Amino acid sequence: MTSYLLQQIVNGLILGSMYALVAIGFSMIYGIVRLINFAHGDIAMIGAFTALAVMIVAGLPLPVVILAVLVVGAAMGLAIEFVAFRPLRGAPQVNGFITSLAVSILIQNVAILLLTAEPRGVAFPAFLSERIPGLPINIDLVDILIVVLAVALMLGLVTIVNRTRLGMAMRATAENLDVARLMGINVSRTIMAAFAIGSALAGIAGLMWSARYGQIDPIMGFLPGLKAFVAAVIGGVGSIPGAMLGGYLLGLAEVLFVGLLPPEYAGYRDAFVFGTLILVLLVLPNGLMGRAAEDRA
Amino acid sequence: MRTLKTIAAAGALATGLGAAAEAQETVTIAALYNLTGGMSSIDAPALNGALLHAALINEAGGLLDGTVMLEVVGIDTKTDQQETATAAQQALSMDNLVAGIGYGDTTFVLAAAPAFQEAGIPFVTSGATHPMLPTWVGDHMFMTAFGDDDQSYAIADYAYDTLGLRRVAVWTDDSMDFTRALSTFFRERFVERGGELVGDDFFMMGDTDFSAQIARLQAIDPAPDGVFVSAIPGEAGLSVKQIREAGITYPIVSGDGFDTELVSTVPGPDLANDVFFSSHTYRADDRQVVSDFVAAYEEEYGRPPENAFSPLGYDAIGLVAEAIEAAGSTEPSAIRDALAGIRDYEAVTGMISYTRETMVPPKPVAIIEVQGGEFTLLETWFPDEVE
Amino acid sequence: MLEIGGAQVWRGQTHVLHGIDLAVAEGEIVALIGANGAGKTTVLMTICGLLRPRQGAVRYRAAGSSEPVDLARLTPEAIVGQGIALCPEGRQVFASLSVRENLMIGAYLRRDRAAIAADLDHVVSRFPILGERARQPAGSLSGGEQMMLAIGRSLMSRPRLLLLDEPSLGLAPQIVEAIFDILSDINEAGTTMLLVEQNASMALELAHRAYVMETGRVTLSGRAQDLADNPEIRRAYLGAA
Amino acid sequence: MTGTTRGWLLAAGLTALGAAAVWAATASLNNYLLTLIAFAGINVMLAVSLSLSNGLTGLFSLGHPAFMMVGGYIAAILTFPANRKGFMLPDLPEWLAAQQWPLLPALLVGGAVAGLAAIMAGFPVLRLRGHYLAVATLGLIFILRAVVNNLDGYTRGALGLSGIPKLTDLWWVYAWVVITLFVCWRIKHSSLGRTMMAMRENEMAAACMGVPLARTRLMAFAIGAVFAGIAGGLWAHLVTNLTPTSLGVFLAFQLVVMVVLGGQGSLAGAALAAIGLSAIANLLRPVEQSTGIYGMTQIVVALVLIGVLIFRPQGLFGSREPGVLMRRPESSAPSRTAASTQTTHLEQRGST
Repeated sequence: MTSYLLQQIVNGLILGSMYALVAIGFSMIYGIVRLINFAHGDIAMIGAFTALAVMIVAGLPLPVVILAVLVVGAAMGLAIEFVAFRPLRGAPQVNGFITSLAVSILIQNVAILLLTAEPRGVAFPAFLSERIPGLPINIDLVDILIVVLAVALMLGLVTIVNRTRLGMAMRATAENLDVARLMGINVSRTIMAAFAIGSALAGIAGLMWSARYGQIDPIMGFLPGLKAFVAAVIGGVGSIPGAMLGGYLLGLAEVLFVGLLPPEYAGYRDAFVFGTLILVLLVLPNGLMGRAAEDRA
Repeated sequence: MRTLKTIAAAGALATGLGAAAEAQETVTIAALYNLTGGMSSIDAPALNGALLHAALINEAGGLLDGTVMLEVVGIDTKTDQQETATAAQQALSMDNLVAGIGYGDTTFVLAAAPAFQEAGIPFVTSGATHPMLPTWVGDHMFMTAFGDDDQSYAIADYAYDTLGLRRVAVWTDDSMDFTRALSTFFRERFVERGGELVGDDFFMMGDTDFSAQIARLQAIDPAPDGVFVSAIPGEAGLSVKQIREAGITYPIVSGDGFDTELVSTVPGPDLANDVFFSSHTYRADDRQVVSDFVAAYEEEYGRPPENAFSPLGYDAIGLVAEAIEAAGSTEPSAIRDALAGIRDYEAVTGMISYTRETMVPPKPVAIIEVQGGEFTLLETWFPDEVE
Repeated sequence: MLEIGGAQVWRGQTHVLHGIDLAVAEGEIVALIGANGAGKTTVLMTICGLLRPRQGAVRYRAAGSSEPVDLARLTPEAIVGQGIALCPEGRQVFASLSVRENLMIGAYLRRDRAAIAADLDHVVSRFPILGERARQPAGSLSGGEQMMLAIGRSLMSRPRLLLLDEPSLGLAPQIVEAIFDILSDINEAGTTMLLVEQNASMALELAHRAYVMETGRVTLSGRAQDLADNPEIRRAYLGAA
Repeated sequence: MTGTTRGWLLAAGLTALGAAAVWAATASLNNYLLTLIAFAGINVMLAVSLSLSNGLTGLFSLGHPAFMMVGGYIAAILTFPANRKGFMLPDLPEWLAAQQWPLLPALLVGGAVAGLAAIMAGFPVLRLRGHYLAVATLGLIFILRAVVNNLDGYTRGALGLSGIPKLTDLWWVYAWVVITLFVCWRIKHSSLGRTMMAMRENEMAAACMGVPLARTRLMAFAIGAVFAGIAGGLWAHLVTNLTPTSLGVFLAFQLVVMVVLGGQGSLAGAALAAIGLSAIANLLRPVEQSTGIYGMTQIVVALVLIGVLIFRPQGLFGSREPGVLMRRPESSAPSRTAASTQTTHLEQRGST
């Protein structure tokens, strides 16, 4: 039973790593422009297809794949910001929400047109699915890589945010955009940086998704995107550490609900997940690590 | 896709030119499918199959000695039932409509077919498999595929008799009617044969992570002989990959939801082993109609049929065409009667006859094995003779 | 050095400034006094580029250049680059950033590391408490300390023109005294100031010249001392009987 | 006094005009167009009722489909032929299984139960704000879906209720659209409506003026839910099939789009946006079918949406109603002020 529980926890952490990476982008972008970018999950999809193209079609090695996914993800984020969100600055918040939905629908349907809706198998190098020997539970190399890469990226992000000039500008902008401008901070560039970094992380999450599950399709980003949004909200939308925490908690909750509930109740999983979410929010109306809500949508 | 358009245009042109010589008409078949949204990976291949068949028929000179050309109008219902209801009415407002086809899922058929029934136009579902469909909708409802009971019985029999499985765990996609029905019929038959069910587990469509179910599967003591996974293509490859990665080696059995390349490509050839599923008799089948279909499909779309729904879409058009020929008329009521009278129509997915009272065609069921990523036809199962 | 001519400014749908004329010369402290809602803060926001006049010009002569620039055409961040810093009303320090980071962000546009370090030392020597609390989040400081931080932060950009919005607001009288002393020192060290204040007596004591605003218009201007002696001003703003 | 009379006359005139249009439509149009119009009408009901909470009160709810599901299932179970209920829905209690109601009472009960559900859910959930409320109401959809999916004996689970009698026609839809518009219009221009708008502009100020915040919020939420429930009932009896996934997240998004596109708090705007969106989508349908480029409709609608929001960020009508519909210049004044304050309030901390 302990190894069963341990296995569930490990599985939850792996799933949580991917949610966390996507959730961070939600929170970063929200923190600065007060925009929930629903197209964020679709960038994970684009990351996954980029991996497919670079690795399978072009046959390049894994580090190049990771780099390509980071670059393409960041570029997509910048493109979306430029085309859809920059013209909206100063408009009511809910407009940004709707625009991001429109962008999401746009990306998904263009992807279906170009790639067909049919899921594809993605064959990553076989050594990635090697089981780590000598453990009481089942962990593959790819699982370790996912968690390590996710944690490394998160540490990198925390360093950027806390230790660099850009990070300082981002935090200042998130806290008070007008005063940040009075300090000479180029807010547009800061916003672009948030989109680029957040989207690059989402792209990597998509890469991880395809490496772990081996199957991708044009609408694969929607549901994880929605869940990562939920994770960001649990953590306190706008808070980067909150998003990480929220991502891991949601990953764990999802796996543990399925793992610990009797199978007959498995169908109620989403109800449990969202029920818990509502309870958490009732106790902590601003999420686990969020500041008092300053805005209404 | 481009070639299809040209063929359709050529057909229309032929219609126009021939009109002077002899009475030639183009009849419309509305094809309702979810071409975007969550169900599109099931439905889009079916429309491809349907369009292909209509084009081939037109190319070969049409029906009723060249007097009738087919035009298939695909309608996207966006995995949305409001769109489905609207699309059904749009279809029924079309000129020269003789029949409707569509959908790989029962719930969408039930949102569209009643409108056809009411209007007196036959509706042939290409992929829905609920055995009660014709009973629920009425005498204008026809199925291309076998019923879920038949395919579940087939694989249950095979699992019990040939694979020798006695203790089986059942996984069910709890969010879909199709997968729930499949599991119900499997359990029923397997227990009836004397097998034992040692675990029931569930997941939801769109799930990608089966680690909890796998952990529970591994916790069953003593271990089962096999696991029945009732899933649609989206989850088929994922579940096989993860079950095998967890080191579980006993057979995985399933129904036609597993009839997709994903079962081989997602786990990869090293892990895609000992998977057995029941499906429509086309995969790994050497009948002439099958090889012709696969060749034509590859030529048209540049890839092999994505899953079993593409030959089913192809066959749905085949059924309507056969009925037009048999009726010698393009009157919807005559076509309906001819459809009901179809016996031994050699479809890509197996022989179709509407002999049962339920109007579910008693089709042969193929048992397919996947080893090393390769699909092999093991045997063909025939439903119990009724009537 | 700064000259505002005929500025008409709207905030949203509301017409706030009805043609303001105002000038600040190099080395001066100019006070802008008036009742709540007179439009004083709007003047500062217009100078900083956060609001744009619909009519009129905001001309500013940068160091060493003979041609004045029109600030109404520049972005707020570019205006900071011109050597103008605003110490906003209510202090508005970045509460989640540390005290040191708040100071450093004041020097955001500067690249001269050595000089920044020197200025940091200079600010800390002026406000020793900021040195002691360097690692604390700015939100944990008291109101007076936050005011010092806000002033220190705006000094870090080495402004030639420092705009101050209600530096005395909500602070204890002794602290206000201290802060005004420091402001006087800063001015003597060469920084020109435009000071918006409700505490008219303190402001007129510190400033060289002053403008009085009422409902979006300048109603009086002159030497600070003269205004302080003006009976009308005394009655309206200085609480004298 | 004259103003009021003129308003009533105008309303009556418009209603009669609409009825004439419906009569003309049913006499001349085919079923396809009638179905389209009926769905557009249901969407108008949904968008207008959602704008009570999302537009007027400033609550960001995504929960409308959940209440549609409640109303739809209740109404469908009530109208379902009693002779088929027994074996299709075996767990229904005897007394319920024997019922076979006409549409109107079934709709009303469905709407009432949806309203009750909203009150029950609203007590906890409405304490949340902004995106937190959005996520929580989104959760309601998933929770309800799971429940409906698993209560096979009452709902037929994932298979859904099929063969619901097709009782909804254009007249039913039209009548309910008129009722919805009338009620929401009256609410908007009543003291309750002003209270709602005051809350949206400045909650604290509203509280200081003695506005009962919690109750007003709950009212907006529950009244919206009643109409959502009725609309769900109409929907179910138009499609004749209702499954746990029929009404989902995507619909929730679409409805929010309509409210925003119409202008936050403009009932006529929400109604026109609902009609406009269905019109665009359905006009493109034949193009899509003849070119075979499926997905084009969604792409075009998405582009239009982005374009509208960029060039008309306040929506079609802002918070106002179109001038013709306002009784007098004086009476429109309060809502105009509301519109202007709203712009300032919602202005994002300015960045150009």
